[in-house]
Amino acid sequence: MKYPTQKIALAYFAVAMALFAIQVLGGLLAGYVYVAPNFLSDILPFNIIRMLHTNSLIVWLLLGFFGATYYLIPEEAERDIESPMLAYLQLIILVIGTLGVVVTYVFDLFPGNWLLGKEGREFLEQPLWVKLGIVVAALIFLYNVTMTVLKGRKTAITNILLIGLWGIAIFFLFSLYNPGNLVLDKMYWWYVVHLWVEAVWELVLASILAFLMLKLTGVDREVIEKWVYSIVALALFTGLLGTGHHYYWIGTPGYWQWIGSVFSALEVAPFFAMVVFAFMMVWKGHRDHPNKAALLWSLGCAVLAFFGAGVWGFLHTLAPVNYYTHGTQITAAHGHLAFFGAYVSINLAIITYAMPHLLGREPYNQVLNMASFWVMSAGMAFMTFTLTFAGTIQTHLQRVLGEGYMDVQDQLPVFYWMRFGSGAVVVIGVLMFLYATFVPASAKTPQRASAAPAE
Amino acid sequence: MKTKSAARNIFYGGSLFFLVIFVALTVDSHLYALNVSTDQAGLTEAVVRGKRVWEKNACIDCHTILGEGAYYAPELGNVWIRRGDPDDPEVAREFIRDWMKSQPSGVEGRRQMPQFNLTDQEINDLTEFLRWVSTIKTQNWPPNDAG
Amino acid sequence: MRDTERTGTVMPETAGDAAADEDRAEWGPLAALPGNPMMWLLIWSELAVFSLGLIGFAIAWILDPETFRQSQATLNRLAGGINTMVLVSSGFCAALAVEAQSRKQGNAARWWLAAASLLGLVFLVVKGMEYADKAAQGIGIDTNNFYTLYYLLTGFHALHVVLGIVILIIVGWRNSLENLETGAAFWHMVDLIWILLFPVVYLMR
Amino acid sequence: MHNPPSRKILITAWLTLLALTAGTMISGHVSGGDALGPAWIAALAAITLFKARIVLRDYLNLRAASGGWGRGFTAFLILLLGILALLFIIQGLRLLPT
Repeated sequence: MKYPTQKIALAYFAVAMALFAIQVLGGLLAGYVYVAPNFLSDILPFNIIRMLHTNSLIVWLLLGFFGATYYLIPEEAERDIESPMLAYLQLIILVIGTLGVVVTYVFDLFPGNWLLGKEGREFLEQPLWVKLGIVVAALIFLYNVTMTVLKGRKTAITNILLIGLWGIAIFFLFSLYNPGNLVLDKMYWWYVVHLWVEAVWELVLASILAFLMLKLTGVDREVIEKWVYSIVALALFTGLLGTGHHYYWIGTPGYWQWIGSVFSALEVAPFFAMVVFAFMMVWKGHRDHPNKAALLWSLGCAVLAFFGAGVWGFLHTLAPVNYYTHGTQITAAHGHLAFFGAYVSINLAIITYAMPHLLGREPYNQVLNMASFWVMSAGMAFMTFTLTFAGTIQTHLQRVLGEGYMDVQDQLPVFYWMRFGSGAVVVIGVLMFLYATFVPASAKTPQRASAAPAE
Repeated sequence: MKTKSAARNIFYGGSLFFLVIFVALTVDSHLYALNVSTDQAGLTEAVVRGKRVWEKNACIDCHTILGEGAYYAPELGNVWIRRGDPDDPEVAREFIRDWMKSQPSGVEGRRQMPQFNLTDQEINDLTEFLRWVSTIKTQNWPPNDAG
Repeated sequence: MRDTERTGTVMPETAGDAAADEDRAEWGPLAALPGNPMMWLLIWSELAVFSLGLIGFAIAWILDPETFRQSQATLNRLAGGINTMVLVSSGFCAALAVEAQSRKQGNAARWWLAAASLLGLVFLVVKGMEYADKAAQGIGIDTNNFYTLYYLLTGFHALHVVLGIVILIIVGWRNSLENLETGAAFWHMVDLIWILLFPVVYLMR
Repeated sequence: MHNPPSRKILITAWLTLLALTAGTMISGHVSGGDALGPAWIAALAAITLFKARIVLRDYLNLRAASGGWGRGFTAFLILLLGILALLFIIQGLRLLPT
């Protein structure tokens, strides 16, 4: 760690990891309710569990992005963060907001209140006051990092990262628009959801991956910057109009079926480029970095994102296919592997990389960390397969043969049991990761000198 | 101009090009939603209040509506059609009212819907919302009444 | 090599060409293509989009041949042919602009770029007349599948012509040879896409 | 790079493109409404391939590009135009149940 303010990342990563634990436990609980529907149904209904599962995911991924930003911006800009105080204030606002959401939903407080009450749109469930808090936190954050970058060295990595972060904030503003017309509601809802995960988040992902490749492989910055520009260009050239694949059946014009099919079929390209990029850099790299686990997570991120976001996305993105699979467990399968592969993995990669530096230690518990990668990935891959099978059967019985929804669901428990099992494996992997990252192995003395060449 | 800054400018320009097209098409789709695909005249205050009931009870975190939402409970975009009678609109209205009042079923091994304790007014509004949603022109999705 | 031939009249941007040449090497195989490698990424994206669109068009035709045949007959095939000639002539002008720039004739290059842009405008006018004609008959993008694809493919292409004109203006202003090659590469690709589009959308049946 | 084709090559390319466009219009029966038949569809695809190659080779100067870019593009164009022509010929011959 070269700059004292990089330490801010530690607080962000810690909160993010706590929420990660809550998120997967919530997921496990939801998976259990799938097979034992009466469990907790009076106290904590499925919709609340599901909301906690998805929202804690979104929040911790964002906290991870923020932490990663605070970690890598000083090194890239060669300058300390403008205001550490503001950075911690931002974190406090976000934590209060998160607690606010949890408390409001679990105890069903302020029903119907315009400011304090539940807003109940998928993924944007936060009460209005929390949304406004997020906007304030985003403004603080953008001010803080933009000023740091403007006064410091400008690199392609900081440039793309900043565009991504500004995009996140700008598109979040659409969450404040909730018209009474459901079609319009849905159209602009995707401005947040799609343009986040299939556009601007990809910029954040690409720049963090580029930073990791720079540090871990020692390949020239010039080469990495060209790759990363190519990747983000492909991501936006395809991803912006790729939004069309959400505009097939929600009351929008028919031409979206063509636009969405064509552009989202090509959305696999940036993920493919990312795989080639990561492996090329490692292959060309001449550096033997001690943090093998961070490298594993980085490569794993590229590969799993390619399969989860790319391949599983393509499976059901063509309009004639999506006509039958839309809103089935196929979507759930894709969602799980895509989020895990792309955004969970990149966060775990940067955390694995940064933690030893933040704590002033050598990378420790490498083997356990790497084992956690394989356990988590295997669990998630198996979950994806089971949900894909469940979704295929559901599509056939319900969408083709026209059997009733619940009649079909009653035929799928075997898959939901397997999904629950794979979910348990994921949770074990997460616990292994948390232990490996936060609990020191034998108390090795910090040897900054040996880690230094890696900078 | 170095190729790197040129590369950056092409990235900006190309992305802007696609963004402009996307926004323009959104405007067209916005007008389409207002003029073609939804019953703008029928979008009464009751429908909007019903949408609010739908939201404040986080219905979408179990159900789907027009295929979006959680996948734990049935699609409701077409529930008015699935549970209704084309000749007698009251059938669907009755069904939804009775359904809301009889939850949770408590049947062991069956997915449970919570009792939301909606007022008669709220149930009415919610029903109006679901009726209105069923009139949206969705390019003939879902493929059948099962949703 | 060109550096030794440089005269004092060229734009300062060309001074960067030598540095740019070294810079290019890091692009790997992409460096072998004319213009900026990033432009080729855009070009491939476009080519992929239009290729998928055209294959989709052919498949949709097979699924509903009668509608497509009847609808295609309402297109102005002659206008499409004339527009092809306009575009290949425009591409010729753009190529001449690059050729002139490579001989340090910056002014001639600008004139050729202006000619290329002007022909691009002619293309847009003809296209606009076709659209106006369809609109007058009450035909729109929603009329049927054929027209949805017709408007999407030709409309998206026409937007590329608009973007291409903007790019030609920009590279005419910042007229290093590298920039000119980059802009011309985009313009030629717009040309190429129309060459593929015209026979498939207007003629094959 | 930076060795654009001579003016003479470009003029030849332009005139060839104009002539081939005329060929496209004739093969595509610009003034007629009937189905074309396999031969004319194949002719259209072939002429289009030639036109595209001229644009790539002379306008875009791929003849000067190393690394097989020219051949790669040609292969792509043959594939694309082949698929398109095949689909139209299959449809025209009514080889598919409709």
